[in-house]
Amino acid sequence: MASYFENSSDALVPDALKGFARAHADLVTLDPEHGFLLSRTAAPSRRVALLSGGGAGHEPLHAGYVGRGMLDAACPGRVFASPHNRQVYAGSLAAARAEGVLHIVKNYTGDRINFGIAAERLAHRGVPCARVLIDDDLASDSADIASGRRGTGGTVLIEKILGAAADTGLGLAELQELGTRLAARCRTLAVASAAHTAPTTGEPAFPLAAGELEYGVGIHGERAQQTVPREPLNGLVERMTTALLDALAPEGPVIALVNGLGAVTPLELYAVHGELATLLDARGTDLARALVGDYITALDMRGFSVTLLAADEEILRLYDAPVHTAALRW
Amino acid sequence: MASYFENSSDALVPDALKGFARAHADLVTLDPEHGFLLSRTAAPSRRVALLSGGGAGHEPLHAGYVGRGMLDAACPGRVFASPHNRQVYAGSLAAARAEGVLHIVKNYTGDRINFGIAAERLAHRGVPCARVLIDDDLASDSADIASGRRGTGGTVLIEKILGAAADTGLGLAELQELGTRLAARCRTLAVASAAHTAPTTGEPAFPLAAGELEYGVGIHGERAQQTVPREPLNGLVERMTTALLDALAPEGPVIALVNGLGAVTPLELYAVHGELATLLDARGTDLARALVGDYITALDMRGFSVTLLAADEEILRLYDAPVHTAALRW
Amino acid sequence: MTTSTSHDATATDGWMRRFAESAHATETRLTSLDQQVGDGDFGTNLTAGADAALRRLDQLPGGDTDPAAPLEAAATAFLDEVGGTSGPLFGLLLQSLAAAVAGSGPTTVAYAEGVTDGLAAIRRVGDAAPGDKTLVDALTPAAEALRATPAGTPPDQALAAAADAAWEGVRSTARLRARMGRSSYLGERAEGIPDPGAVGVGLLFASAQGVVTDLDTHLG
Amino acid sequence: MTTSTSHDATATDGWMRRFAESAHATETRLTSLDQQVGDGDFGTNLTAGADAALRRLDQLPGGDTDPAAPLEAAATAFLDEVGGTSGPLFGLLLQSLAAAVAGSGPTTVAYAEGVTDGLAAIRRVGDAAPGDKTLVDALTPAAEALRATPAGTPPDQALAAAADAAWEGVRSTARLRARMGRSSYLGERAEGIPDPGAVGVGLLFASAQGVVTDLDTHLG
Ligand SMILES: Nc1ncnc2c1ncn2[C@@H]1O[C@H](COP(=O)(O)OP(=O)(O)O)[C@@H](O)[C@H]1O
Ligand SMILES: Nc1ncnc2c1ncn2[C@@H]1O[C@H](COP(=O)(O)OP(=O)(O)O)[C@@H](O)[C@H]1O
Ligand SMILES: [Mg+2]
Ligand SMILES: [Mg+2]
Ligand SMILES: [Mg+2]
Ligand SMILES: [Mg+2]
Repeated sequence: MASYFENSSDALVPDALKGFARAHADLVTLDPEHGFLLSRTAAPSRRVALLSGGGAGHEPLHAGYVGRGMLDAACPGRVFASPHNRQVYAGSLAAARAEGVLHIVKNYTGDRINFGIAAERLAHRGVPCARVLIDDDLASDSADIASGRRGTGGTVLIEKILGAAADTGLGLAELQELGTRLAARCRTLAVASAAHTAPTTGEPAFPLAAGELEYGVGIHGERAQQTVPREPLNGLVERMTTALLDALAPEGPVIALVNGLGAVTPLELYAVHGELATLLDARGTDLARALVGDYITALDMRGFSVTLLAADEEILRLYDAPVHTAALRW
Repeated sequence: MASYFENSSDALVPDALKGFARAHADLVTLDPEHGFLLSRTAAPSRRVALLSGGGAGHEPLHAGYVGRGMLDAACPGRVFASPHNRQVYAGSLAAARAEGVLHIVKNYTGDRINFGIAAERLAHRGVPCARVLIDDDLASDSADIASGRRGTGGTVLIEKILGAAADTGLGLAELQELGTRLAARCRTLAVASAAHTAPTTGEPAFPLAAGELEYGVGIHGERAQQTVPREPLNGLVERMTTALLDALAPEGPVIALVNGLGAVTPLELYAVHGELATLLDARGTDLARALVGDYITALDMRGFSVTLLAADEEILRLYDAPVHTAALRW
Repeated sequence: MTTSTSHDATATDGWMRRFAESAHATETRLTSLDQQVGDGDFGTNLTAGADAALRRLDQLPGGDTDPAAPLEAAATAFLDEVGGTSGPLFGLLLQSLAAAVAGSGPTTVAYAEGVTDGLAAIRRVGDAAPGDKTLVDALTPAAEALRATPAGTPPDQALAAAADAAWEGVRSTARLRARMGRSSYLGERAEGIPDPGAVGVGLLFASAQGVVTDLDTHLG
Repeated sequence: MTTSTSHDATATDGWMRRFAESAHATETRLTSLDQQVGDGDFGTNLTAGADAALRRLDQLPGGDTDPAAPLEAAATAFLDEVGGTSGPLFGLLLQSLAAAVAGSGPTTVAYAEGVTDGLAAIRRVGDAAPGDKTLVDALTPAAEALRATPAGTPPDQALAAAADAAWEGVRSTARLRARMGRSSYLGERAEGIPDPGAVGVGLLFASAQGVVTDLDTHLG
C-alpha cells in the first residue's frame, strides 16, 4: 500500500486539482474536462497570456502561481509526466490574449514535445504562440547530455518576472526575448539526503546511506551523478554557491531562491539561507532579493535547491511588482 | 549522523533564526541575545501587543506569523522544548504596548510554566499581561489527561483573528476574552503515516508499518493513542470531519485549516481539502474560509491535521482583515 | 480497394478507415517491435488512436462532401486522445494533410504540401533528424516521393509511390542505431530492428490503397 | 553563622551565599533524589542557579546598603539562567522576597509577605496544590510559620522557624505519591522518597542560619 494519502494513485492529481480550485475559487477556475487551471484575476493590461505546465508532484508549481501578476493558466500532467498536448492546446485557447500566448516550458523531452504539438495546433488555428525554455539546472550542464540542462527552480523566478512584464503590456516577441535572457542568467543546484516516496511502491525511489548525499539531483527523484559524504551545512552551501557563482559570474545584484524539495524543514531552509547570505556578503555579491520555502518540489524528497538569478535594476523592478497567487503574494 | 541539514544539532535553531531574520529583514528584527523576533511593521493602532512562542520544529509557527496584522513578537525554544521564561519576559518587555501584552500559549506544561513565570516577572515590572490558552486538539480530549487538550492547528487561526482584533484597538481584557472564546470554538484532529526524523538519532521517532496510520497525533512526534489500518482518503477524512463536527456542533459558518505536518505533499493536502469541502457541503455546513498548506508542522512528520473553527460574521470580518507576515499574507 | 483518378470525401474517409484496420491487423507485431526497441506500447497507442478516429468518422454528418473532414477528424483523434510520443505526432501529420486538402482540394499537390508541412512540424516539435531512427526516416522519403510526383498524377498513384518510399525508409531504420526517443538508451541492442513509429508511417500511406495485414513483405 | 536582631544588606548577601554553599554541599544527594523520582538534573539545576547568583552578588557595587539587592540578584540569576522547572520557580520566590524587602525593609513581616506572595506566584504558574509532592509542600508550611511569627520577632528567628516547618513539609513529601511534574509518571515507585524541589526549599530557609552540609538529619 502506497504511503500517500489518496483515494487511489490515479485519483490523487485530479482530486488535488478539485480541492485546489475549491480552496482558491477567488483566484482560479478549473476546467476538469481538459485539465487546466485558468486565472480569474489576470490584469486587463496584458496583451499576451502566460501559460506553463508540466508533471504534477512539483507543487506549488505551477498551479500555485496562477493569478494576478504571474500565470494566466497552468496545465498539470500526471505525477512526473508531461501534460498532454490537448491540455496545453485547450488551456492556451482559453487563456490567449489579443497577441497570443507565451509557453513557459521546463526543458524535458516530454514537455518540449507536448508543448510543441500544442503550439503547432495553435498555429493552425491562427493563435500566435511562442516559447521560453527554462534550463537552469547546473548539474545537467554536461557535454554528455544531449537534451541539455534540465529546468528547475529558476522557473519560479522567471514566471514571476515575466508575469510582471506581461502586465506592463509587452508583446509576444518581447516577452520571449526577456524570458530567454532570464533563463540564460539563472542557475540552480540541488542536493538530497533521501529520495521521494515512489507513488507506485510506497518505498523510497532510491536507497541512500545515512552518511551520504546526492549532489546535483533533479526534481523527478532521479539520482544525481554524484553521491558525496555528508558534511556540515556551511561547507555544503559553500560548494554549491561557488559552483553557481562560477557559472553565472554575476556583475550586479542577484535574486536567490532557497527551495525545499518536499520533506526538508523550514528550519533547515532558513539555515541554508543564512549560510548563503554570509557567503555572498563575503564575496561582495549583492543579495538583493530572496525567497525561502517550498516553491518547486519533488513530492516528498528530502533535499533543497539553491537558485541564483543575475538581476539588474529592470529585473528587480519587475520582481518587486505586486503578485497575488495561491503560493506567492506581495 | 542525523539526517537534518545543519552545522550541528545545537546550531540549527539559532542558525535558522539568523537566516529567517535576514530573509525577512523588512518584517522582523531578531534579538539574538534574548532569542526573540520582533515585528517591524505592527500597526500603531494597537494598544496591546500579541506575543506567542513555543518549541521550534513547528515552522512557520510562530516566527512566520510575526508582522502586520498578526504577532508583535515570537519566542522560539529549542526543538520541541518550551522557550525559556527569560525569552518570553524580554520579548514581552520589548513588544509591550501602552496596555500591555497578550500571551498566546499552546497548552503544554513547559510552555504554561515558562509563560507563567514571565507573566509574574512582568507583573513585578508593572507591565499588564494576560494569557489566551489554546487547547484545540480533540485527540487529547479525555478525562484521563489531567493536563487537558493540547494546543495545535487552531493556534494559527486564532493568532490571525486576534491580530486583526488587536489592530482595531481592543484592550487587554477584551482580547483575552475574544481569544478564549475562539479557543473554545476550535477543534483539530491529526493523523500521520510516518513519524518525524528524531534530531538526535536521524531515525524515525517511532516505527509504523506500511498499512498503518497513527490517528490523533500531536505536533511533537508522540504516538497517537490509536493506531488504525490505512483506508482510502474519503473514509479517513469523513471520520475526522464527523468527530470535529460532533465536538463543535457549529451553527454558523466554519473556517477550516488543512495543515501539513511536514513531509506530506500539497497534492495530498488539496485532496484532503476537496474531501472536507464535499462532506461539509453534504451536511449543510458553510465552509466560509479555508487555508491549505504547511502552517504548523512537526519537523518532517508525514501527516496532516484538520482544524475547524466555528465562526460568525464578526470573526469572518477579523479573519479577512489584511495580514502581511512571512508565512501568511492577504 | 478503391482506385480513382481524383479523391473525394468518400476516398479520404475510406483511407482513414483502412488505416485503422491496418493498425489492428498488425498490432501484435507492432507491440513486439516496440518491446524490442522501446517500451512496448506503440501497438496500443496506434490502435487507440485508430479507434478514436473511427468514432469521430462515424460522427461526421452523413453525406458530408468535405474531403478534408475525415482527415481533420482523424487528426483531432490522434492529437487529443492518444498518449505517448507517436500518437500526437501522427496527429500533427494528419492535421497538416487536412489543412492542405482544405486549402487546395484532395489533390496530389495538396498531399505533397500536407506531408511536407507535417514533417516540418514533427521535426520542429520532436527535434529528430533523418538517421535518428524515428518515424522521420519513413516520412522524409515519403514527402520527397510526393513532391517528385507530377502535378497531374492521380492521388492514389502518388500515395502508392509515397508508401513505397516510406517502406524503403522503414527498412533503412533497421540498419540505424537510435539517437532519439526511448530506444536511444539501448545502443547496439536496437540494431537490426526497424523503428515501430516508422512502420506506422508505412501503414498510413499503404492504407490509401488497401488494408495491410502482412508486414513481413514490407520489412523485408 | 550570623545572628542579629535585624537584617541588613550584609545579612541578605550572606544568606544567599550560604544558600549557594548548601547547594554545592548537598549536590550529590540532590542528584540522587531526582534520579529516584525525576530525571536526575535537580542537583545540577540548583547549583547552576547558585553559581549564577554568586556571580551576580560579586558584581553588586561594594558597600551597597540595599538589603533587597542580594535577593534581587539571586532572583534574576535563577529566573534568567536556569533551565528545568525548579530554577525559575525558585527565582519567582526570591523575586517576591526582594520586592517585599524593597517595600518594607528586611523585616519578619516583609519575609512573611514575600514568601506568601512567592508561593502564590508558584502556584499560579505551576498549578500544583499541597499534597502534589512538589516544592509547594515545603513552601506552604514555611509561609504559614512566617505569618504566625509575631511582628517584632528578629528575622533570623522567624526564618529558623520557617526552616523547621519546611523540613517538616519535606519529610511529608516522602509519604506522598506525586501528581505533578515528572515524578507523577512513576506512581508508587516514588513513595518513600522526599521531593528534591522541596528539599531545595528547606535548604533555602536553613541557609539563613548557616550552611547545610548534612541532609540526613533533616530528611529524618
Ligand atoms: N523526437 C522524436 N521525433 C519523431 N519521432 C519520435 C521521436 N521520439 C520518438 N519518436 C517515434 O515514436 C515512436 C514510439 O512511439 P510510442 O511508443 O507511442 O511513444 P513512447 O516512446 O512515448 O512510448 C518511435 O518508434 C519513434 O518513431
Ligand atoms: N508544577 C509544579 N509546581 C511546583 N513545583 C514543581 C512543579 N513541577 C515540578 N516541580 C518541582 O520541581 C522539581 C524538579 O525540578 P527540576 O529537576 O529542576 O525540573 P525538571 O522536572 O524539569 O527536571 C520537583 O522536585 C518539584 O519540586
Ligand atoms: Mg513506446
Ligand atoms: Mg510509452
Ligand atoms: Mg529534574
Ligand atoms: Mg529536567
